[in-house]
Amino acid sequence: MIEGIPMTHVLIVSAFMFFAGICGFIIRRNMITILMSIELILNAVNINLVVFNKYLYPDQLQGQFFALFVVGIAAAEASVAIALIINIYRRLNSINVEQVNEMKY
Amino acid sequence: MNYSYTILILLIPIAAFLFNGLLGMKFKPIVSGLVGTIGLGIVFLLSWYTAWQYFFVGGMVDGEFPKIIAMSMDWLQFTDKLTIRMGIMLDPISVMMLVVVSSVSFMVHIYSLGYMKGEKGFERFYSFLSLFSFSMLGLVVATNIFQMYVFWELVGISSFLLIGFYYQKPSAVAASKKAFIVTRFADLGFLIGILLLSFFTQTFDFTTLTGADHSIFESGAAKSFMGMSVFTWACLLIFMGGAGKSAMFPFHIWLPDAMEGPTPVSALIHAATMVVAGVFLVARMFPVFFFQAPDALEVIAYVGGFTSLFAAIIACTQYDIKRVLAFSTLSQIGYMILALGVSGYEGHEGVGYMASMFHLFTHAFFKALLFLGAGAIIHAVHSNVMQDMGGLRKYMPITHITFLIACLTISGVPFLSAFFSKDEILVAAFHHNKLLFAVEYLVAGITAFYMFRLYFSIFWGKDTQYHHTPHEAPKVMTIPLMILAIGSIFAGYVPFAKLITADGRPFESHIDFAIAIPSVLIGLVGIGLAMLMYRKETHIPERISIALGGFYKTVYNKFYIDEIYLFITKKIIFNYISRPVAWFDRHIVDGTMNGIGWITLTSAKKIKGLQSGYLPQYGMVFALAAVVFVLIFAFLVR
Amino acid sequence: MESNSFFLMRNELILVGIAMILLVAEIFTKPEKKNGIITLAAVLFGLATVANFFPVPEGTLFGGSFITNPMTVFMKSVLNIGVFIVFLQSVTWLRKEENHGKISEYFILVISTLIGMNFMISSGDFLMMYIGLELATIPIAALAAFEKFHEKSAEAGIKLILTSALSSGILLYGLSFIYGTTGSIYFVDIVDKISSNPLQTFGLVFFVAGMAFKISLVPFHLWTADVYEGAPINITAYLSVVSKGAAAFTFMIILFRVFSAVTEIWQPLLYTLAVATMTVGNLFAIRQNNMKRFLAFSSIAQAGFILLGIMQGGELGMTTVVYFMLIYVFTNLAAFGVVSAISEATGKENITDYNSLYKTNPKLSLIMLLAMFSLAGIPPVAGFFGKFFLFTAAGAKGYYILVLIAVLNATVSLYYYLRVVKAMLIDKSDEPIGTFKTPWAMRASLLICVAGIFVIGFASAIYEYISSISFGIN
Amino acid sequence: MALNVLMFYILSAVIVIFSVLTITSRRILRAAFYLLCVLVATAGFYFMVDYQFMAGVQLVLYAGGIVVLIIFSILLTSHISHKFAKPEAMRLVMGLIVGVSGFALSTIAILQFAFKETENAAIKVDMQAIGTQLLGTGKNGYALPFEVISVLLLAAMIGAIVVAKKGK
Amino acid sequence: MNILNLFVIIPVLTVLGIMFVKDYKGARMTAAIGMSLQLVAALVMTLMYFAERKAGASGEFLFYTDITWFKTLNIHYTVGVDSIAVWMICLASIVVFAGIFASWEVQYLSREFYISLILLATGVFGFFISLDLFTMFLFYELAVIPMYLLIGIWGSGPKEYSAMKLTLMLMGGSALLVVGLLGLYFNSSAAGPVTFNLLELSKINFPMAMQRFFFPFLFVGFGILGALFPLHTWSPDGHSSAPTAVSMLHAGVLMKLGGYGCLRVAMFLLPEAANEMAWIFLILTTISIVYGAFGAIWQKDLKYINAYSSVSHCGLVLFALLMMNKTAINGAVLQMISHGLMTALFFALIGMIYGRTHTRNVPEMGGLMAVIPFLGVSYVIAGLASLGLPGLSGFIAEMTVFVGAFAHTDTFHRVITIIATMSIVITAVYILRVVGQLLLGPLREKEYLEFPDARWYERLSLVVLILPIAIIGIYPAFLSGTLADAIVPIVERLTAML
Repeated sequence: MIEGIPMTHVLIVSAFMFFAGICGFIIRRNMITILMSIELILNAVNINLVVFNKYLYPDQLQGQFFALFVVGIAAAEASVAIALIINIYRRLNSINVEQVNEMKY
Repeated sequence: MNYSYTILILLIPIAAFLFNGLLGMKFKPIVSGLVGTIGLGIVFLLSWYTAWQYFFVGGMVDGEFPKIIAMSMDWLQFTDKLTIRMGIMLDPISVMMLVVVSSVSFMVHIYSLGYMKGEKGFERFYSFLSLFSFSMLGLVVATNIFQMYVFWELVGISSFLLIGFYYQKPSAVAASKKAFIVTRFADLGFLIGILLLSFFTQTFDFTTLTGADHSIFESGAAKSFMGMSVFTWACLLIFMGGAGKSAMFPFHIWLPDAMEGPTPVSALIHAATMVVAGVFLVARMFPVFFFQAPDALEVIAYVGGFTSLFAAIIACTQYDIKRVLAFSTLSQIGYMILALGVSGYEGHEGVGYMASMFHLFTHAFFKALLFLGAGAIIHAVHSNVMQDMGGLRKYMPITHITFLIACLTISGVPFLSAFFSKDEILVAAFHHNKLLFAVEYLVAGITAFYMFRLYFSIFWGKDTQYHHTPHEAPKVMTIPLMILAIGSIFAGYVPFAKLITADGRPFESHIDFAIAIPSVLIGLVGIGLAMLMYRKETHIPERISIALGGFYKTVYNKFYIDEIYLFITKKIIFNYISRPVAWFDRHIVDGTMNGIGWITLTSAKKIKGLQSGYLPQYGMVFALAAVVFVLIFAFLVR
Repeated sequence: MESNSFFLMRNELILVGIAMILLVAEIFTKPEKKNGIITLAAVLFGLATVANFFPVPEGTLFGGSFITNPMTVFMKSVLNIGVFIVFLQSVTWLRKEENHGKISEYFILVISTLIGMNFMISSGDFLMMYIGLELATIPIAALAAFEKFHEKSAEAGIKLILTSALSSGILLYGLSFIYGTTGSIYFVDIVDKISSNPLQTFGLVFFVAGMAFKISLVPFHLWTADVYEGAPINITAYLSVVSKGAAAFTFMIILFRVFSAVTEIWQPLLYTLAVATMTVGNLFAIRQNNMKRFLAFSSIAQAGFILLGIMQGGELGMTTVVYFMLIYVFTNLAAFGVVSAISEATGKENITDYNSLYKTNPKLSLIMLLAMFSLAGIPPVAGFFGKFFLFTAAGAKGYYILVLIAVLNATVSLYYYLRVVKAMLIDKSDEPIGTFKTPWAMRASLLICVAGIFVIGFASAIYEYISSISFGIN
Repeated sequence: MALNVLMFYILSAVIVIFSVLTITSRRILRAAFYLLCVLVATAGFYFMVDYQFMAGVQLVLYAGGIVVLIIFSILLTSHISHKFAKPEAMRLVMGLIVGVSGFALSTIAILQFAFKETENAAIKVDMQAIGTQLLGTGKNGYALPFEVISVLLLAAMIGAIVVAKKGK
Repeated sequence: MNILNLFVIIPVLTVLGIMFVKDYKGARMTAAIGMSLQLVAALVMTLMYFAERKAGASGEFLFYTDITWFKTLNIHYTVGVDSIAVWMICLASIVVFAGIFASWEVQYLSREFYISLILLATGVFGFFISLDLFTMFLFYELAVIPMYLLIGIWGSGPKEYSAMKLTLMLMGGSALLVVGLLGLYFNSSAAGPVTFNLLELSKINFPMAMQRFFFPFLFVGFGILGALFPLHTWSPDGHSSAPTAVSMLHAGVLMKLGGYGCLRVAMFLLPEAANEMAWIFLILTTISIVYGAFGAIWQKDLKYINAYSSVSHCGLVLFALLMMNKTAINGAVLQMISHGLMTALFFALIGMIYGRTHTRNVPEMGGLMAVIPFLGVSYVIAGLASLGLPGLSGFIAEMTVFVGAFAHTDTFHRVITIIATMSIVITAVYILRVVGQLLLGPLREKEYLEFPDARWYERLSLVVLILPIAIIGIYPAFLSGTLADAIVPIVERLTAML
């Protein structure tokens, strides 16, 4: 089903998604939205991996497996991150990053 | 001839110095005095014996007096050719100087036994005296110019120590410092001169430098710097050293101040021996001057002439007797220097050289006598200002007579020693340069005037009331006075032209009456004037000084040369060089170093915003950096 | 696949075993006897550390995913030593009331991150490397927030997890391009397909950025100070020594193995990073007052020096880097040990609190002094050798200007290391830290560190051994 | 235009629009919903390239797991009605600069690179192949990562528990 | 066993010994015994050295020992001495010995004090015996660092600032050195494996471009320690804040490391660049000489005066080295020894005077000669040595330098020589000024009358320093004539291209 779809277009879409995630990380202040930005980033990576695998190296499934493991790790990461966010929320009653900078300079 | 015993002449004083310096405090003061005096006595005898042996036993070889290296040892090797050797060279002038130095020094040693009695630091005084004698003797017997420089410096430091003998007196400290620094500055010239000379000739040795073989000068003869040949430069610079030690204008300023030292020291160092070192230096190097740097010789003559006049004029206005004598010394050394400057080399042409040495010889006696006499007076009245004295002839007959003899001698009264030597100088000047001749004529008169001004003010004049009746000095002090008086009367009869000449060959000399008579007359005029003004208390001096007004004041203040020096040292060197340097160092150089530290710390402060503790900002920096690095390394730097 | 080939994974398997034993022990230990777990963990881990010194054959497992050679084994030993020292140093801390319920978790988390690092070091493909990296990071975030009732600790945890997620995203994005352009995730397949085209350079740069995050190279270092300050001291020590060492080693080995064809790109890149890291690290370190934060920046600056060795790209570079890390483990842990001992005893963590420490606790001060001198690279302690050899490595490549910058930075670093010395020995204090007795475990750890600081420099055999097992690009 | 191409562009549009919305939405629950849309669209992609297993994982783990986790935590920590303040202008600008320039650079890099189609035959992607490879121990076998990630998940679990556990 | 190893072993044993004593008395006794042994060892080594030379030993370095250390890097522990090193070791032993006695009364943290001091000494000795540049550098840094503690803990005045400045500047210097040493190391491969060995390096003719690049690093790097203008500013502050023994050791010995290194490493190994760039550094050193002297005039603090004086005198060392002929280098070595002794003497005296008056501000003192004659006379002797009085070592050194420097054939060298000679007058000015204000004149305070004159340990310390000054001054040949075996190869290499 990939006939006619240039690979570069897919890559560009994923690049967009990736940098949207980066941009989100920078402009958002809520930790959970920052976490969501990270999910965007990882998702973009997965698209890349899968697309490369399908278009260029279909003889092996390296990209796909890589993406699978990334998903798994993303889940672990998210769970720990959310635990930490909740922990922060308990301490500060806020999950705004601006409140979380007792340590600086 | 075996002269190896001459080493004792140097070893005895240094041994006395070490003994007195290290162990002197452990004994009674008199022990130090005796050690020093006896040591010098032996040196005195040895010197005379050497002189007798050299001149009359050894005698001339091939018609001239040889330069004998009595001993020599390598001391410090610079290069294969340039080595400082420490040794003893005997030639007419060094033997003559040995005699002068050891005699005067011996007299002073004896005299000081009385003069310094009871002073704190007696043993220190004698150890310094011994050190000085050692240095001065080492200087005169130097075999090479660097040895001479070595001892030259040692003489300087001995002088420093002795001038500052009363080290708790600020003026003495200041004077010693001044003396040392001024001469040190002049010595810088000497050193550079040595460097120049030795580099081009590749030797330090006097025998080579002043020998007949002039080929050593060839390498540098063609070279010139700022219009003068290197040897002219070298000679002028070497003379600068001599001028410093001999207190020639403009380095004369330290000598009057040096009178802060004990009077015997003034007699020894600042009248008879050390201050003539400059004359001796020029005489020693005379062939080099004469053949390689005649221009320098000309300069020397004028410097000598000017100084003699200049100092004589100042001497007329001073009231401190030692200062008057100091200026007189300056004036007389000016004579000697001038004589060297106008001298020729061969035969009778070299009369100036001979006369200079002759005058040096006689001057040592009468000037030492004058100073020691002044010492006796000061010892008696506890003051050295003329106004505090008067009518002393009644109280101090021996001092009076000997002092009078010395005054007569210096004034050039016929048949006393200075008459002969001064006459020869005038002859030499007459044949060479009429202007200088005229100046010296004038100076002869002024000399007579101020010497008798001094004499009359002290021994005649008003009858001063003294707190303690002055009394004659003890024997230990008067005996040296009498010996020196005899010396100053008869020293003129030594046949100098037969013994000490520029080329080492004797020549005939005779008194030129056409020159001698007028000089005697002008001396008498001076004496007469002085008698008129100072024999009884009159108002003439005061009126004259008022009449002369500003000029008198200028002269009285020694032409403000001291002030100029003070201006240069305090203002220029301290305030305009040293202080800015110190400031520059603290603020600019060190400031730069501190500035680097400051910049580091400040930039550390400035960039703290990078670490804002704000998570999105961290991500921003992270991503931005990654993107920028991609831009640079993936696209820009290919 | 033969069964004894698991022997190649000896260390990892032992560590997993220990983790499991501790998990079981946790279940079967009564709450009041939890302290026994500390001893158990320390003993087991000590044995594992010793065990890893026995020689191991070279080889690969899982079709090239897992590579083992003497160098990786040695590096694992270095990490083991570091972790062992950290364990000893954390005994007092763990015995505190508030941590009572988390003892085994602490050990399990630390050991599991160590497992991650081990796989990272031994990885033969990017997937293993990535998983190892994450395994070495995610539990640390939990560890950083271990004292969760301290706000700083919680803050440290969240900052670490979010920034590390971002960094791994960026790393992965880079890796996806590497995979896309070469068609493989296996190092051996990639190496001859790398050239300096923009896309692969893009991938390389993002990969470097991701790794630089772990090694905390400027400008990817910003999390470091906050996390180090907020985390419990022992975790900070662990982060700054073990975690950083493992990441740096992995970084080096991948650059050597995979990107050997494009040294002309990553060498200038590292050059830039090294200069920035040393300079900025130093500038920040100068004005810190909190010891942990201070050591954080100091360790950032030290990371800059490590790059000098990595850039060399040959056997010499690898030798010097590993040698430096070995020294660094002992040195930095000595410093952290002292900070930890003082913090546990008095709760004070500021440099100014250390005033007049020498009067009251001379031994601790001396250890701190040695550690500071070693960090600054002053002879005769080992740090001098470590630094000098790193400079040698850079010099071998002709980077003399870089060496100059580095040494000048070392001079600047001396300034702040001496500040600590000054506080302890020179500055007077109204309320100095009182004399206290250091617990035995801490003493043992400090003794090990001091021995290491003195011996490693002079014992050239250690250097020679590292040199004999290291390899370069060619 | 072929259907699949059309579908691709629709999915692309969804991804682009919703990822922008995710990061700009000022209501957090909406943002989570937009994220879910992106993830589902991505799953659509995976279906398109015939990687059903991958797509399934994407839907189950990502859309189903992580997003749900996120939504739970949102509910725990935020008021639904809460509306965020607008981002600071400065930060917005910086974010845009980084995002846009990064996107531009990556696009240029991608377009510049001459990708070579492979000549090798495609492997058949079915569950059996995936299973074999996941447990394979040779090259292109993923047993080791599989085991290691289990350690990771265990550690993450313990870590999360340690952190989130209430009380002393 | 090689006698040179003693120079590392004795200090290390002494340090260990001090660690095990209880109080300050034990510490200082241990230190004194150790350093006395060191002095004996130095004298024995000197005698052995010249006995071997006389017996016809012809190696460039005697007591040569070579032990491989880091094999893969070809780093060795190589020791050996030539006559320069022999005399420098003697100098160091004397100064350290005197320093221990000059700081006899240190009671605050005295064990630590002596340990630091002896560590410093270890660095110095190690530096002089090393022939491997790596170990040389190791010892060099080892010598610098204890300075920080010594000044910071036992110093006076703005001690933290001074200590920090000194340490950082000297370490900045060693930063340059690292680059230079690595440059030598990696460019030595032409003749075989890369090496730090001085002897091996000296056989290589490095390409000109390389020499040009690395010479400034090495020369300036060592030059900072040798107080090269304008990088000398650590010296006044450092010296003024340092405790007595440290000032002595630092000015007396440590600054010599700079000159020694410039000669032995920078110039000897990179002769062409040295020739080419000499003029730049000659100008700087000439400035140092005159500038230091002028700077000293204005100072009021005794230690500052002496520190600036050191800048001037050490400038003369570098100046002479750069003249690159036998005489001048001979003079430089003499000047190092002479300055080492006399400046140590100065600092010892300043410390002792300060111990009595509790001020170092010259205008606040006066007339001390009357109450503490031993110290006063010693100070005068030091002053006279400093201003170059014949009969004391300073004269010998300065004259050799000037004669050597003047032997250059071009005007530039001559002119700067003449400028440099002017320093001897300026030196006289400030020395006499201080002597006049400090020692002479009327007694300034009544309480001065209670001052004790030098105690036995102070006398010992001073005499140990004065004796060699006088001996060198009176009979220089025993020292000046023995340096040829070391200087000739250096000069030959330096002038080979001309």
